[in-house]
Amino acid sequence: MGLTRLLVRAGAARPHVLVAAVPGGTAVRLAAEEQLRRRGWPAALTPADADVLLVAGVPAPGIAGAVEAAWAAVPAPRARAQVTSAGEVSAALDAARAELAAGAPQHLPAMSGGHDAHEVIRGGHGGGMGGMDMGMPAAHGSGAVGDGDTGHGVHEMAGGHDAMSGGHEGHGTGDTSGHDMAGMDMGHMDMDMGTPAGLPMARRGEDRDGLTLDRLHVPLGPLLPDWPAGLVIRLTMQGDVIQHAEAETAGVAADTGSFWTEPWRHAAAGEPVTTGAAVRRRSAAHLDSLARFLSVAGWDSAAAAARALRDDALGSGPSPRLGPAVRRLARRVGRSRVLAWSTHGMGTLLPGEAAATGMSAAALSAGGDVTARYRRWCRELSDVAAVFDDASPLDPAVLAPPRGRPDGTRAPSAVLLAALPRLLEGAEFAAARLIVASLDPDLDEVSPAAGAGHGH
Amino acid sequence: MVTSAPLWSVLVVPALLAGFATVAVAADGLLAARAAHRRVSPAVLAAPLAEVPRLLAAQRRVTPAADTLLWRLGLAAVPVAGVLAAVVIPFGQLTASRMSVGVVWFNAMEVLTWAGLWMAGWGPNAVLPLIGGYRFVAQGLAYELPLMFALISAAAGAQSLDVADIAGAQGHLWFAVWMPAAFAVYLAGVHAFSFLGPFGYPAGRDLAGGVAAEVSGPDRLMLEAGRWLLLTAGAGMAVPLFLGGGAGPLMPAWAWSAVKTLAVVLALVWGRRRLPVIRADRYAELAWVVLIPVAIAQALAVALVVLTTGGTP
Amino acid sequence: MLQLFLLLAAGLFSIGLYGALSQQSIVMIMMGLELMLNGVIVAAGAFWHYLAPASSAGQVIVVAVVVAMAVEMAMGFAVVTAIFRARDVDMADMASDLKR
Amino acid sequence: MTTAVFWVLAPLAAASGFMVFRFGSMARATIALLVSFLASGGLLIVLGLAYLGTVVILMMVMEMVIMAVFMIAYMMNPAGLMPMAMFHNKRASLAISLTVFALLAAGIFVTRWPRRAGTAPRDPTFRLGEALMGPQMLTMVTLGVTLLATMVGAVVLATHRGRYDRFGDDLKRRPPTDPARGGVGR
Repeated sequence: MGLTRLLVRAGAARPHVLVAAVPGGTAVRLAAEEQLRRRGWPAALTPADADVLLVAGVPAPGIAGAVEAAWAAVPAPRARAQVTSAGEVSAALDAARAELAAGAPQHLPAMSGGHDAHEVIRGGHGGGMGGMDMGMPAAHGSGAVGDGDTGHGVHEMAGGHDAMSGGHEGHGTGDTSGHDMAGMDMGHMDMDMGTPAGLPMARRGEDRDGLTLDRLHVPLGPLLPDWPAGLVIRLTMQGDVIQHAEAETAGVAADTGSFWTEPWRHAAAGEPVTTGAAVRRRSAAHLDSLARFLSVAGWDSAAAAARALRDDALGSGPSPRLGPAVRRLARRVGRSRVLAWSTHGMGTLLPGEAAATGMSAAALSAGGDVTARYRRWCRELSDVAAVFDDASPLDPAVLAPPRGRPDGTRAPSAVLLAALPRLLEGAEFAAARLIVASLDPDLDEVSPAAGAGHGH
Repeated sequence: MVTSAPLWSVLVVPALLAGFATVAVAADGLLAARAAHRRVSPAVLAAPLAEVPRLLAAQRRVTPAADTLLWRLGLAAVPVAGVLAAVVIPFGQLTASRMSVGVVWFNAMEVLTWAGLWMAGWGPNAVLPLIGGYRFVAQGLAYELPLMFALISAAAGAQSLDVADIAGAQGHLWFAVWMPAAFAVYLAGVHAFSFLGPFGYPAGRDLAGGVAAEVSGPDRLMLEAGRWLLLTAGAGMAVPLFLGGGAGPLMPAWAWSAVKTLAVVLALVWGRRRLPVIRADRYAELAWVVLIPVAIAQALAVALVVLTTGGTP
Repeated sequence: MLQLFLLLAAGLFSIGLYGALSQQSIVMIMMGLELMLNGVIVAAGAFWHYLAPASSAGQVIVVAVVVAMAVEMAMGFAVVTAIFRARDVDMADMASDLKR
Repeated sequence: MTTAVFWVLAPLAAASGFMVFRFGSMARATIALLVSFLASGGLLIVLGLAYLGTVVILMMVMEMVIMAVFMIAYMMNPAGLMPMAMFHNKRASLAISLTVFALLAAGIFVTRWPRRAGTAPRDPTFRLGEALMGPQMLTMVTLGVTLLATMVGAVVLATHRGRYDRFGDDLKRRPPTDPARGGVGR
């Protein structure tokens, strides 16, 4: 026992933190990411890799289930922190580390009402936990598909969705990617139709290779790393090719207002806002989008540099070195041949097509393929890198918010969200992640009613 | 003359490999800190080592309807493959096991990761690891053949499959110098079979860690350590294959082996941060249409040189 | 010792034969065939070592068998893919009209 | 040494070979077959055929992983999560294979095996290469052509898209319509 305590204490020196960003929590997320960077604590990608779950923002009912599911999947020893304002992040991280090092008794995660489906799994799979008394009753319930699976906490589709209940689409289909039995002659087979371990079997459908393979129903989000907070995309996949996609929002509170468009809102309300402040905010937004995109593209060092510059841009005080550094990064990323080669021709949004479907300004600026979109961020970063400390008052007619001006009553992110599903269909999983990251809708701009988009 | 060390030296191999891997991880942490604009201090170098107690103390992940047997088997196969591959690498004048077909053995052990990662992806019964496991198979189909031809080039240059003979055949000219294409393909292959850097596709961030997405505790330690052991084994093998083995002036052979291995390890660690991930869907065509012909041409050139001159050019 | 190796080879061959005869799925039948060839490999190696090490015939047999396995698998999966795409079956019984 | 290794690897090879047809999960069945091959590869190495043994290991790992991919794509119930068995004429197969085994075993023990002729060469790998490039050249050529024919034939059988699907009826469409782009801009 003494050895375990020693290991726990040594391991707590540098805990891995999973930042669960919920809608409205952008400022907290940014503060948390900055703190982690400065402390050198790794950001966990999945609950399985985390020691600390840091919930950035107040989870609305629509996303609370996902957060609970992620927490249930964090292996002990673990600590949880709920942070609602950027200033509290540092103290919360310290407290979490102290809790880890002390090896405090693990509190059990509350089972929320929507998780009854897990009981089925436990019934069928109880033996699997034999001998492992770790205080994680639902450990195998939901986090099994990383954060992706935690989407089910948001939409319990009991019975209504393709004969698959929400939570287990990931598991059931992930493993049983063989055939569905329906419609096959099996008179001479000795078998017992049932649902293995309480999980539904996959169903088949047409696919691009003419092989009618199984369809998997995979919810992506809302808590994936480098993923827009609150976005849920329900995928129907065959292999890793997406056949159908539906975008939804989870836990988006009514009109909290986006962190990224704050200077423009203040200016519209008549408060004094300098051009420099707005430029910094917009550049930080682009750097944040770029960092997430580069992370998804697997270019960790460039992503880390973009995050560091983003934190600098959000800081206060004059910063003569920031402009050149931003320009250098933009040039390095924009000119990378390998990155352009690997994203070329992906998720192409034709300007004409965009206009025909009633999207104007915002969609036009998001036109082209993935390469064109990240290069546009790089270009816009370079263009304004000289005026970070401009003290003249902001003129919204000259400087647009990061994701463009509202298109009538629709926020630019709503337009991006509506364009998403169509771009995803036919893409492979990796391409889909890149497409989402290259559009990077900010759901805080989107009011819940106008959120969803469908594609066929 | 390289000789087989006594049997106990098989125990030294993992220790030596782990030592070099630790240096690699520390160097990687250093570069990561620099990329994140963080001050570099001794603590940064030691930080990756804190992962060991952290992971040893953490709980193991259990998922519903998992194939636990294959899952654990696959995770264990990764470090085991690294150590077994390293058994035939001569270090200075000694090698743990001098096999007459050392090059083929190295290749076979490195290929064990195919089975290992596929099982590690299949086991947890979850979507993201499953995609990760399949990604490694796709990547393997792309990188493996060019890598084999690179190994064949070195073996053909020395007219032997014995690693020590290959090192000895580079008396006055390193193979890296007159087989540059094979050397480059080999180094890319090392990144690929240790699924790090530009070939980190199976464990990509877009999959939230891919094959590692559901792995925690000691299992995760095995998987993470395994990748770095594989990288180190690949770097160690590059020394006798392409860089003249332990040959060098002034210092003893073991010191030259250590210096060269360290140099290759650091070059690989540095190189892994230079590029974004190269997805298998793009890389496969590049590998089959460009790299395999290049690697075959390299092997052919080596064969012609050996036929006409009877050795190095 | 030769007899023991040959006994193992016979065992592997028979298990493979049982699988190839009793399984319904084409891919499982292929696994049975592979197992039979595995027995042949073991037997060829044992013959080489215990009877005629000076000759290289035993080794050449192993090479030929390994190639045969690769060919069998490649063609097998190509056929399964083609049948599966055309008629959506992977069962030997269901493809029995191929006999005609 | 040989005896000790034999008694470890031989039961492993036979048992895992048997488990291939006992496991419900296709993944496990394939891996069991792989274990059987790894054990035979080990036995070959012990018999002095280091090259062939290692090649068997190398090839079978790759082949079995690819096999697993196809098994899972085309089999129903690949994870074996539902109890089912897919046999036909089980009894007859069992009888036939047991008879074959009995005959083979009888033959093995009845035959008077000749004495060992000659000694093993110092480097069997080298001798194999010499044989394949010399007296057995015809074998090598045949195997090579067979492999080439297999590659072409297997691709033709397995693909359902020809060049007219890719390049259009006049074969002039550039770039071709493919479901996914490749890496060299074609």
